[in-house]
Amino acid sequence: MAKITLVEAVTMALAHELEHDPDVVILGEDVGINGGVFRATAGLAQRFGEDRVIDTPLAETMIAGMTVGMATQGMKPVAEAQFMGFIYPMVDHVISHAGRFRNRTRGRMHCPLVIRAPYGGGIHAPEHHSESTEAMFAHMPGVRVVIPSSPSRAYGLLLAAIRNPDPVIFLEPKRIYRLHKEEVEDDGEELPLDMCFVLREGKDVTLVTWGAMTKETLEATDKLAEQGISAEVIDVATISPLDMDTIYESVAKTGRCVIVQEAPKNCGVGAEIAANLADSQGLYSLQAPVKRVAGYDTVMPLFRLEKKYMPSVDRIIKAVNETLEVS
Amino acid sequence: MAKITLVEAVTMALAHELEHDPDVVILGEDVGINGGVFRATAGLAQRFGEDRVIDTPLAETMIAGMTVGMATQGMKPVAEAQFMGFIYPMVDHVISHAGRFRNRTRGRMHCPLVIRAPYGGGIHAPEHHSESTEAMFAHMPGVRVVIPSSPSRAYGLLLAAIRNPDPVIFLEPKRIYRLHKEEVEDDGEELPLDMCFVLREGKDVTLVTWGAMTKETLEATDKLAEQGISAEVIDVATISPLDMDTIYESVAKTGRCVIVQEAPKNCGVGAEIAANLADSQGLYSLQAPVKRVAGYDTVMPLFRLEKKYMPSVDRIIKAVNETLEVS
Amino acid sequence: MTTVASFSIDYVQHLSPEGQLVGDKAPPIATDFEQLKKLYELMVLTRVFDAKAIALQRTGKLGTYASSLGHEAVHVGMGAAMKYEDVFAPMYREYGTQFYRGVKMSEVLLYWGGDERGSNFSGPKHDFPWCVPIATQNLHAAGAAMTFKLRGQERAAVTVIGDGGSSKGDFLEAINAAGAFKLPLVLVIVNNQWAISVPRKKQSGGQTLAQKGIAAGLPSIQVDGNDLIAVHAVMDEALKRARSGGGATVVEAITYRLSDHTTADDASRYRPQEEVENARRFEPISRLRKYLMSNNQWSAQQENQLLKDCAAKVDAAVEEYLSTPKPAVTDMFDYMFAELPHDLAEQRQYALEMENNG
Amino acid sequence: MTTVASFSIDYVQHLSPEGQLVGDKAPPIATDFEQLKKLYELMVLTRVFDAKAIALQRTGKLGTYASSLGHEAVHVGMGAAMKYEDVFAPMYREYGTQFYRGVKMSEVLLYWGGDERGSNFSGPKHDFPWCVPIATQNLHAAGAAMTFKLRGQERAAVTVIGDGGSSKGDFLEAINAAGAFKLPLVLVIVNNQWAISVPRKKQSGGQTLAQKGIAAGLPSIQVDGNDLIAVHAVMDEALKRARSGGGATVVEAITYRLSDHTTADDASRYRPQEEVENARRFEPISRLRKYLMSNNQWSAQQENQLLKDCAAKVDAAVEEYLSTPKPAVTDMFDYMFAELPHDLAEQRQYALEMENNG
Ligand SMILES: Cc1ncc(C[n+]2csc(CCOP(=O)(O)OP(=O)(O)O)c2C)c(N)n1
Ligand SMILES: Cc1ncc(C[n+]2csc(CCOP(=O)(O)OP(=O)(O)O)c2C)c(N)n1
Ligand SMILES: [Mg+2]
Ligand SMILES: [Mg+2]
Repeated sequence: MAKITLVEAVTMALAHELEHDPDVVILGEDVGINGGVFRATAGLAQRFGEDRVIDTPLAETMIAGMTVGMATQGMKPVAEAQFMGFIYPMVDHVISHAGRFRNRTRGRMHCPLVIRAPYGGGIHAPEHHSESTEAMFAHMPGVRVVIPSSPSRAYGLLLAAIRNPDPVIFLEPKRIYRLHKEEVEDDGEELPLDMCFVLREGKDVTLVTWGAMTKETLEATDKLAEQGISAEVIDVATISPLDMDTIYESVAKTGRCVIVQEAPKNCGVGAEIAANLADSQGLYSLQAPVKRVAGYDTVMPLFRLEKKYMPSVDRIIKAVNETLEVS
Repeated sequence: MAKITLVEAVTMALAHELEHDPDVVILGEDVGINGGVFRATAGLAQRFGEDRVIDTPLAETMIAGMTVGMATQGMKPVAEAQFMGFIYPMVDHVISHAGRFRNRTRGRMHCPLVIRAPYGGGIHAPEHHSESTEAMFAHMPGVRVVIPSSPSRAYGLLLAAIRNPDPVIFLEPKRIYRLHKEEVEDDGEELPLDMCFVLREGKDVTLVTWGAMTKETLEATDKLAEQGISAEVIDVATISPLDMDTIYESVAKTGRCVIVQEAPKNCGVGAEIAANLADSQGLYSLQAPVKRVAGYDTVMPLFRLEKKYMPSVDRIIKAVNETLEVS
Repeated sequence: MTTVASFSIDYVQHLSPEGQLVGDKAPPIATDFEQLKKLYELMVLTRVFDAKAIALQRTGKLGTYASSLGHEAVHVGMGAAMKYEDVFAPMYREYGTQFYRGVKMSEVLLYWGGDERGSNFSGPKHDFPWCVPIATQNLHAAGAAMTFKLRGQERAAVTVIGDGGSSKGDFLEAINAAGAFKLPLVLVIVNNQWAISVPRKKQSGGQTLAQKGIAAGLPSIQVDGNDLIAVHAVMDEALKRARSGGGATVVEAITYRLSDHTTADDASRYRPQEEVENARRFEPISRLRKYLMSNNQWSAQQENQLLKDCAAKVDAAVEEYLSTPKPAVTDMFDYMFAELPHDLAEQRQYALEMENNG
Repeated sequence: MTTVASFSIDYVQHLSPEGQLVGDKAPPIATDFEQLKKLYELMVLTRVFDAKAIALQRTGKLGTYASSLGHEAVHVGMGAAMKYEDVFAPMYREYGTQFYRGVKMSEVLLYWGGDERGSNFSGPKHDFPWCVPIATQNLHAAGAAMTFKLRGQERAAVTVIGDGGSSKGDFLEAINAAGAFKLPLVLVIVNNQWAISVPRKKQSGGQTLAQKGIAAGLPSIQVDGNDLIAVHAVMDEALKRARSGGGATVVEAITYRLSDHTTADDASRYRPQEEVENARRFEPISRLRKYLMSNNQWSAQQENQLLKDCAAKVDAAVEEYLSTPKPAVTDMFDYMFAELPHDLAEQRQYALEMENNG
């Protein structure tokens, strides 16, 4: 069993489903012979043919709309938005249709589709190539939002996303596409779409995060451990619907919570988590304010400043220390 | 001074700016001779000419993109999305451009534009005519989101929105377009874009809301008063940037907070408010969990069920009672 | 300077406004009187239904309703040219097509009566429901057509757009996709001259709307949309081409919206009554009736009987609509996902409690 | 069946790939050798700059960079036909146009070097900066053109789109707006045959991309995009028409992307080297040089001197770029709004603290 990267795990999951389900097709810009600008679909057109892995005209609304149309007719299309910054022309079809067909027709039609997009910053890319707007999609009824943060989770969650009979926005943290390798077996085993993953157990503070920020969060955890602070790390992974139970349980134990998100703070997913903690099931556990370490409410800067924008290990540790100062 | 409705106040503000600023133009579908499907631009094309009040082809992306283009060239365009449900094709231009031109060009260009849209449910309208997705826009850096809830606030806030040198999404709660009349003087006085309005003073609980839900919230307040419960009511009005100070101050006094929003709960604006209350400036004031009374995380149903969907006076009172049970 | 490509747009009419066959090559349907009478009856039923729906709205028994008055030929003609296994992706007023395909009148009423069950209709299960966000349906149809193509099925998708909607990117991208992928798709622009209050000339600087298809290299044609025979003929040809691998067609059907945009609209605000009166002279039903009568295929007596039958059918449909039991509050939740997520399950429980105690 | 509208697409070329004037009606610029030499020099400078930028990227001194190799005639030709007061709304590789309009090479480098200050450039303050979300710039240009029209100014907007981008709704809606509002706008499709890895034929089923303009009733024309004289002539005519109230034009300039898409791309994965080699035979710079030389307007010696001058200018620009002081962390906040809102003020303060202690 070879060790593979997160992006290779994506490719492996896509290949697995193309192999086992004739209704699965991939479509998007440059997904064919070129194998995607991040190589996520590398080799798939060659292996499965250009009728299964389809290069489309450059038109994201069209991709989204056709994907919805195909899904309602029984296909399981997996569309790619080349970068999350180019997903916005798809928003209308996601919120107005993908999330509504089942409800609107009282179950007559439904939308088993996936829209994949590399997301997040930190790779020195041009403007619009560093977006993290998962909250926008989490706010949409009828739509699941999933973000893997390791090769094995990418594989298992993407399988589940493709097989799920409802629409899934699958966001791939491109900054860690090739960060780590992991042994992942191509066994077709999916992971649940409604469960957080506890990456580290701890007792002093709960760190909640997802996507590429798991990297800084885990690094911060290591540093905190050196200071004798034991942090529990939760990878939310399934952003919507949100598994608050795992978070409640952890905070019941630690009494403290720091949420780490790359997206701008205002109305981000971190707000939903903190808001739940402020309600009945969380509040009585809290021994300290809930801190959010987030991107600033500014435009993600071009890359000379992007590091300054993104939550750093230092910023995480600072927030943890603030919650620990409270006794 | 005549008493006017909220929608008439919108018209009055538009007319005022058309009259006083030659750079102001209105554009959208049916805004011309027809005066808008809600009559918000009634009489303006007739009075100011079809070069100032422009009927466009039916293409929301085009409206948004041209509005951005006009704004960068020195105009002050006020675009209308006919309903908020049709604003999604505008999302790309709002997030990718309107909110970025000033920053992207280091101040060389900027976007003094307004996009108005009637929003919210409860008027027995067809599908997609009842959206409340203000959170989506509140999450966008560089963009202001403003929601009036009375004729005078509609007048003063819209004036401020049009004059503001940065982009403003101005959402009009159509359910209360004609609910109340108020004396509003056409004096050109604007209201601040970064301040909540305290609609009622109270001491037992803080009710935070905006838009049409001010109606149910105030009704609930009256009923609570009959039970001897004194609720403070805050109309957020400027959703982004959010004036938390007024809310902190109120909760410091009452110790309890219930947030009432029509939008789906998950990742709504209410989450941001509650999340702030869970952080340092709010947590120590809280004597009870922060409750959110919100739309369900479902598609807004067609109108036979829409009343069941929307936060009701009963639901608000129930939540208030829950926070009061905690001692 | 060399000319590298040339194009033209043709206009098809077979039946003059006076109900006379014009031109030289009448299509087979022009003499298939049994079929023509069937379609005529459906056009009339559609119109009777339409009047009733407006009346229901006026008396508070229906929500906002979009009338199909004046569009009966293009709607029924499209339906008649389609096969059951084809897919229809409408906008919101193509009742004539839908009735032909098996959607019940009571279902149309349920939909405009604010009940999702109307869209779980008796027409083909693969047909799309009404679509409110303008032009989005065109891309869904392109996706359906793509599905047929990938599966090697001999099926086509038909989708409709208005003169207004033909300005929108979704429609324009659908045309482009149809050409680029050679999709089995027919895109019908129902040009009824108005998009709510915005007249056709403000939508486009082109002489025709059909020429939008030229952009994508598609056969593109204009047809008299008040002429059932012409609509059927043009659709039949386009559909046969689509099903047999010949790719997509853009059809512009010229008609006129004789009603307000919807019951929420008041067209007298923005268009002169004379224009409407003039347009009425070209309307599709009397035209076809004249043709049938002049061929001794229809009589005043048959007409009377038909109107009575239609009224009875419509009344029965209204009765069925009005007696439909109320939807349950839990319906809001139960069709959101195949499996109800835990957070929604909680909200569902809460809604039930509020319902029972509230 | 009657024909109601006819259209055709013409192709303009004045300079053959061998550098010979072809056709009968050469435009004035064909004999304005002073201007031609100036434009030739700018084309060469652009190419020298381009090679240097790629080298900077390869050595880690620049971020991802989009090459303009092979596009010099269409870019410089557009620039030369424009007036200062016209507005330019580019995509991301039209350096030739921008240099003509006063943007500095160091500013281009700053932009691709990840610094917003590059977009606060020395070109016309009303020109749009680089635009990444494909085709959105076309609507901004339409808005600019609308502004000129409403203000009664004799100005035009020029905007660029690729063969790939010409499939996108924004572009198609911009064309439609241009026709519907009769905007002073020139929409230039730079068809370089590839959209990253997707070839032209997958984008559209149309024989030409120019015919997209027919959809909107616009004059639409194809031009040899490697022929500076033809590009200039076609743009000049379109711009004059636009400025004088004659409305918009769609121009398809046929060229070839001789480079990878950007420095992040490896075109050898998806296109045969022979195709590139073949396209090189049609490239614009040697063509114009041959023309100038055969008219005794240019010599090998001048060429040597020019290359030296260009290298020096580019080196100076690189020097200026590399010595630009770092941006401040507060820059992130200070240009978000005219007035910094309180929440951002707090975040700015925090960022400063992190900067100083971190
Ligand atoms: C995207 C979108 N924008 C706006 C609307 C509101 N609206 C409903 S119908 C309509 C006019 C449509 O005109 P046309 O396309 O000509 O079709 P018709 O109603 O005339 O059949 C408008 C603007 C909508 N439903 N969707
Ligand atoms: C809306 C959007 N989608 C995708 C991309 C990613 N992307 C950047 S350039 C490009 C191809 C553009 O091709 P074309 O329009 O032919 O222009 P060219 O680069 O060939 O000049 C793509 C897909 C983008 N920038 N914007
Ligand atoms: Mg119409
Ligand atoms: Mg290209």
